[in-house]
Amino acid sequence: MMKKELKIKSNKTNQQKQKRTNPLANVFDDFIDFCQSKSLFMLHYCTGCGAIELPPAMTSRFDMERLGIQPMVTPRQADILLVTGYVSVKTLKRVILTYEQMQAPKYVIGICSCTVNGGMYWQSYATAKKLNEYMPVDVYIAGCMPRPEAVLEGLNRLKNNIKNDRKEQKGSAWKDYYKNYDYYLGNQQNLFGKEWQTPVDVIAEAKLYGLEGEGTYGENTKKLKMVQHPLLPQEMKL
Amino acid sequence: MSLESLNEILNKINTIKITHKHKRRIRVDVKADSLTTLLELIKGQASFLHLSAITCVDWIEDNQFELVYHVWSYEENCLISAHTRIDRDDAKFVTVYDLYKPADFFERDIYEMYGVFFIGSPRMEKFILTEWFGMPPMRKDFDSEAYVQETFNWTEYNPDWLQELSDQGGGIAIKPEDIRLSGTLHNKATHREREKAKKEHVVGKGWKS
Amino acid sequence: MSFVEIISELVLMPLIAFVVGLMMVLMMRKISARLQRRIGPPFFQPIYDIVKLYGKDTQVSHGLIHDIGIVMAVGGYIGAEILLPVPGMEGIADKGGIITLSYFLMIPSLGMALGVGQCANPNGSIGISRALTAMLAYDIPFIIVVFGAAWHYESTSLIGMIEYQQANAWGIIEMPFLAIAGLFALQGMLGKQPFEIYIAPAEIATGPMVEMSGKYMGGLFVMQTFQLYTAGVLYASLFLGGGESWLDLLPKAFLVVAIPMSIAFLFPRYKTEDLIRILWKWPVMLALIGLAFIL
Amino acid sequence: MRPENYQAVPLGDSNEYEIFIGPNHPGIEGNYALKLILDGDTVVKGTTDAGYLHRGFEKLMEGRLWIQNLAIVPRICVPDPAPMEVSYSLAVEEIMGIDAPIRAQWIRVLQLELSRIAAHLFTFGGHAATTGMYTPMYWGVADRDLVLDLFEDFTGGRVYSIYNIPGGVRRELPEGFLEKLSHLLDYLESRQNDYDNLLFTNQIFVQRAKGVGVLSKEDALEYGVTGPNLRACGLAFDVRRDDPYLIYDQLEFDIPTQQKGDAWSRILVRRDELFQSIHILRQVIAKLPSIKGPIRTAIPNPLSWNVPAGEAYARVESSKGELAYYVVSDGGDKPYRVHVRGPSSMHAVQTLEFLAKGARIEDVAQIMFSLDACPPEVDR
Amino acid sequence: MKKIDYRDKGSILNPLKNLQFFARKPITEKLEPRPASASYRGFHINDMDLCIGCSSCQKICDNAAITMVEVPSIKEDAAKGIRNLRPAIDYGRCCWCALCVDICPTSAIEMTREYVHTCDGDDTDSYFVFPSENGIHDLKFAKGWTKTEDSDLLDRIRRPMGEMKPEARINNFDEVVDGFTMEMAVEEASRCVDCGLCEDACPAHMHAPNYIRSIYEGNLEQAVEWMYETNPFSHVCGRVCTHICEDACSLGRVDENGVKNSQPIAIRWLKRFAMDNVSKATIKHIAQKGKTHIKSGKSVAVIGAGPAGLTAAFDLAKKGHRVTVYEALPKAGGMTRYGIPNYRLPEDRLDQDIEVITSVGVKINYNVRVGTDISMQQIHQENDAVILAIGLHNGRSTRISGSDNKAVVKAVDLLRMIPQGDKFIAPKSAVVIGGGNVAMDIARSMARLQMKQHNKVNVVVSALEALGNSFLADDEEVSESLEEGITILDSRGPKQCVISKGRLTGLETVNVLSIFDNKGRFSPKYDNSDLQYHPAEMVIEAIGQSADITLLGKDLIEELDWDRGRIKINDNGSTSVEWLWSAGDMVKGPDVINAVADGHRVANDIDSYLTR
Repeated sequence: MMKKELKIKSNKTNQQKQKRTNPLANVFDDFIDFCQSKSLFMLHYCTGCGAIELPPAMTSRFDMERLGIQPMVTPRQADILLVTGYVSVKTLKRVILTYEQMQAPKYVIGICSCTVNGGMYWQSYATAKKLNEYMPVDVYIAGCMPRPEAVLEGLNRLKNNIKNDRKEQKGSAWKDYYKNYDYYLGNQQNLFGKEWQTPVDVIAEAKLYGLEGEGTYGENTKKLKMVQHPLLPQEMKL
Repeated sequence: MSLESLNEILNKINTIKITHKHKRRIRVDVKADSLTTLLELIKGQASFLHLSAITCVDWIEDNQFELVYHVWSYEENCLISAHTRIDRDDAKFVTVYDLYKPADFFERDIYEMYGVFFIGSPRMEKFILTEWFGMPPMRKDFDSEAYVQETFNWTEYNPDWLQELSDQGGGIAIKPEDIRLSGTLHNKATHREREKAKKEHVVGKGWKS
Repeated sequence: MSFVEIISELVLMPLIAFVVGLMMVLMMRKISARLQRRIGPPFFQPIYDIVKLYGKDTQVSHGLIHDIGIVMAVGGYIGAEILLPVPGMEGIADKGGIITLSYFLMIPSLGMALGVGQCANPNGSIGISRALTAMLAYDIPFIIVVFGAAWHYESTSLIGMIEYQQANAWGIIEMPFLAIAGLFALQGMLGKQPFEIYIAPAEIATGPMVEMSGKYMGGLFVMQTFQLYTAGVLYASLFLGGGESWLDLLPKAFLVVAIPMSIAFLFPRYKTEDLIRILWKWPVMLALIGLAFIL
Repeated sequence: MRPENYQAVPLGDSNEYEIFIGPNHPGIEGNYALKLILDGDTVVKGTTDAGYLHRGFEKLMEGRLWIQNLAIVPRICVPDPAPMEVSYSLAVEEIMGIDAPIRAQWIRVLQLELSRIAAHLFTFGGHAATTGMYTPMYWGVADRDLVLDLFEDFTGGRVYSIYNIPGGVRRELPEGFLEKLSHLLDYLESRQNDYDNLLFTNQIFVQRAKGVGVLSKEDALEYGVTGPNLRACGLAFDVRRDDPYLIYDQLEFDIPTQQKGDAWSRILVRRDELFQSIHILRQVIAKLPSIKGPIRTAIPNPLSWNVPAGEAYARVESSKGELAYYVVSDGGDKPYRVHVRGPSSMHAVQTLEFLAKGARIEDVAQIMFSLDACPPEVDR
Repeated sequence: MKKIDYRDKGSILNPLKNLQFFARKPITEKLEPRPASASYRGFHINDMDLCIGCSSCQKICDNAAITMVEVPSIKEDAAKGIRNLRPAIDYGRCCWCALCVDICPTSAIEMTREYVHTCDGDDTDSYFVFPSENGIHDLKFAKGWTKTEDSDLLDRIRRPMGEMKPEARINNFDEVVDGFTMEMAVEEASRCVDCGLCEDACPAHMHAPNYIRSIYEGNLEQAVEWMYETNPFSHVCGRVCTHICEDACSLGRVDENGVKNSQPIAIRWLKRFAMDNVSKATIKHIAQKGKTHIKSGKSVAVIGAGPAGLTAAFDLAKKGHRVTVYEALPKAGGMTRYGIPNYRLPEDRLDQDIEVITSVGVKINYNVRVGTDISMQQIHQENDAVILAIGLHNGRSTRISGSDNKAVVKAVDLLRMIPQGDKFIAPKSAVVIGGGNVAMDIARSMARLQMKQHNKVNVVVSALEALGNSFLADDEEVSESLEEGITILDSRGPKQCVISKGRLTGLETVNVLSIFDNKGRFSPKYDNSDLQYHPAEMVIEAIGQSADITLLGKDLIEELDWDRGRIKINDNGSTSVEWLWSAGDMVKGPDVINAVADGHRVANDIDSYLTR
């Protein structure tokens, strides 16, 4: 694989959400934010050991549904991507695919030590060390692995962040992925090779939703253009 | 079957070395070319039906791979570990898949992790390390920690308390990687070592970064 | 009835159905929670879910047919709602009758089939083929039950049936076999265990819903509320004498929906062929016996 | 370079099509993948795709001190970590030629059996969920959590105990622990009726589990199947009895077996085993207070602890089957080689592929869960 | 347990029995995090006062999660073994295995029952924690996993050192301790946590962790090699060193809450073991390592062949300078030979050290007394630099009445006489004034001679200090003295020597009230009412020594700067006179290892002066 290069992320801070002029629209936006914070569908990708503490958090003893959070099985429907522990390089590719397939607003929660600085497996050749190099992370939960209560606390923090999104500009890290796509793509390319591409055209999405930033384009996305070829829709055979 | 008759069967192989470690563990050392015969013998005549595992050990100093076949008999309640050594440069061996089906998994694993090719094994292809293109990682000459240092970045923390300490003239003195990656437990905390490191820092060798 | 009244009823009836349906979704989730020894979601959870899904910032469509499919799925039920008489509101029930309603109830499945087909996800395709198979399975007893009821009440209009029951006795007393067969069909129609074959996360990763997201998923959630409402009210109208007032109808409808829900969380699902065998065997047999009694 | 499961591969003119189960799929235990080629509903060929959980454990262990490896070994199988610790410790003890004190051995048995109960409760739920019944999962995981509470009490960690150390265990049991354990066992026994009603005598579940993933005794032996899966095929083999370690030869317990080798047999064997574990724990509760003495034999200061050159193959019966650690020491302060023989490495690859072939798509997940495959044991 | 048969078809109604759960209460816990169990492994706390910065936690951490951070506000104290390093924990690596807790020699680092920490994605800094007494969020959670006697990973108890029985040793000067066997030495060495506090504490900064590690690995030659990097007097130091290192050893910490009994590593005995078990030839070979073959052409004179002088000579000779040592006495070694009795340091071991030193090219001129046989000026003219390392060979007097009697002698003078043969006739009874190691040495030597010559021990030691922590002599010295039949009277000050008819008959002592005044100066207060009389034929004063500076000559004495009776030197050992350096006991007080350290220091300075 490639030698590591230090990528620099441009304008890291999120831009303030545009206040709309229509007061009713503001109320409406707030209402949607409120509902978003109250209803979260969770995709728990069992990337590592931390997954073992999620069943308790979801089931009777700690009952996550009290917080309006329930598991979903496909990325399309999920709001939260729970990355539960170490991410091997092979898994990381799938995690990125999954993340890109999710519908914004989407949130990433990094559970366990491993997602922060390599954790237990800091010297392993097979695991990625920092999740936030490859995708923006909203909330981290410490522990190896965190107890279900800690997971619930983390989810609560995320809920508060979403609720106060407009005020404190937290909970919209997903925009960072569009705005700094070049940075994230560069890190991914470093690890997976220069020919790396994903089925989701992130740049087109950024354009469509008006989320382009200075860091959307750059040298890494240029490389992408060279390898990317349009995807044909699949024919369905009955 | 008594121990004697088992010994008798084992002794049919020339140049065999038998060590009884305890009641249920027998270590057997054979030459590489007679290993398959041995396994055939103990499977056929002594009901050692269960291949518990195949282990590869990389004896890099001897320039050899050691293959260990752990075979268990449900009737004798006894485990034979058959050790054999093959050349490390020409790492090839015959499969035992036709005797033991689980060998498929173990041989594939060893092929990936050590690069030992098993002639005749049905699936000599990548399995676990499909996205790995370096040398077989379990070989002793592959240095995982060096690879990690070269490939990945660490999180650079800069919490408030650390800034405060740095302002006072303190700060990070010994990084854990310094100790771990030097390969020994050599002490970095002594005054002497720290003075040395500080001097290097002054010279600009990046003590803190 | 004035035109304005009709229009307002046409708007109001789906609206009420939606609100009641939300309550039924909540009830379903609370029932599951109780059986699973936990607390369950907060009161407004169903509405949060739907608003959230519609409020997603990015939406992925898989083409025009995909959009139309979802519109059909929801539209089919909205159509059904206005054919379903409720206390104080008849909508166009007297113009449609139960035969039309039965057809309307098939539209959502077909709509979903259209929409999912466009997604080109094999899981979705398997799911939808299962869903259509299931529809085939539960429709036989359902049609026999509807036919029997219509025969018994000598009317194809739901209004007529309700009036008949309020005048005489409830359908469940007069034709118990058909009512039981109807419950079976109801379980199948709601797609609840043991007849939940087309969602099946562990097998085909939620089947038809696999590519649905954002507002499309929201559409399906809305559809579910209508589905529960329709099932409850339809069954109540057929066998439990409908309702003179909402206070009369709603408990019945909730009770009807609660039965399959309580059962659902205690059973695994059948395999597809078992499902067809079971649904074509017991409910059909019961329905035919019931039919024999009333004929 | 594109990831593999990105676009379905067209398969010519046949009616076969490819479907991916995993790596993120509710029908897969953990992070593991199956590629299925289907003809209609029937699996023509199933190929496993492992490595999503690969961390290079064995490599990592070669780079850590003997004692540091204690923290890493339980992570090889997350749902049932205790046998890993014990097995590693046993292997190191064998090389060093020492034995843990008797009291420590009893405590280890206690830990192992508790872990087995927790793992089986977890499996019941998972198995039931593949057939669309989620309530057992909610119950099972909640009841498992009560076992974890006990783990927390005496080992200080809920899931990863890191409680064993070559030469014994790290801590004495806290006061009143055995009473707590006794209460828990009472509770679990009282729940038996509920579980039976819900799951084990549930007609539809029985119907779905019977005849699924049939593994004959011969096939089982050929594919190296062990543990409950082997016992479900009619061979009463249990490492605890036939290759006894710790003080298992002083305990009295049955080895439940079934004959048919299908998913139903396997879950029945697990159910019976759970109650056997309760039976063993009752014996431990009765015996442990009378066994006094140390809980650790001294090992050298862990920072300069060189284990003499040698090798050992330590086998332990985990909830999944035969677990073995092959440890080689060259006399240094780190292991020269550690090989982990996880039971699931046999179950989750060849056996699963063998059973998936010809199975129906709706049974694939059930087959995997009924084998109780644990992917990290494959990937390591 | 109810058996379920394979053929059991089950019932469709059985599951419905579970509808009873509508009537049962949910088992869901409250939303607030539950309190964790009493031994839970949660976030760390670290007691800053107990922590000594030994960094054992960092070494045992399998995840490289612990960074040692320098805290300037904490005062370093090498002699007490306290560093200003404290662990900071990276929760992006930690796995809460509590190995750091179990290895901590002082039980400073512990775990709490706190387990919830979440942070926003851009706040990963909060994962790098500097644990204090209050925990990660300052919430003061109860302690969770702490060290117990079971979980302690350290081997706290020293391997016992065999020694001769008092009866066997009392009538001869054979060495008292047996020394380690290989097995014991390896076991003792295995206890080391390699913290290096000893290395910091040692004045010569001997690489103790390294040679202990080498001994543990069985590589004694390697160990000796490590020793000779810093100390050419390893035989001597292996026996009579004041082992400041052992006082600093992180394993020696005792704490009433945590570890009750803990003994430092026997670093001195390990050194002795390694030296004794490596052949002389090998040692010589090792000592040659690092010697340059280029002659510098400069020459250095060393006055006094004691540890300081010879160490400096050894270093300078290895650096290619020509070194001449002038020794007034017939043998080299200085105080180590003429001040330390044979039962502690056999002469042959000392000879061996000196042989090694001379083998690198140090020339020693014996029986040359500077000032009488050769003048200071002459030495100065012949050499580029001069080192003055004459030690402290003049005993101090108590100056109490009667102390001018000829039966009142100084300990140093006696000690010098004893090894020079049996000419010395021991008095039947003796009183020693003083409580230091020299007092013990002379008392025990005297006891041996008495036993040999009179078959009866009658020695009384009268010390100012009370027995216990403040007592000057080592504990083992005291206990061994007592075993040998010596009477130690503590807290007694000398009043007067009782002289009758010009003959000494005994000593009167009084009780001591206090030794130091409130400013910490030496100013003993006595209770004259509590008077005791000890009959004795001889009174030995062992209250301190001073240097004999007459050899310097008047001019030089005036030219030099002085500091409270000692030559004033700077940090590098150089005096105010450019060509003169001074080292060893005469400037630093009596201590072998300090002298060695001084020797190195001076040699370094001279080398840089000469090669400037």
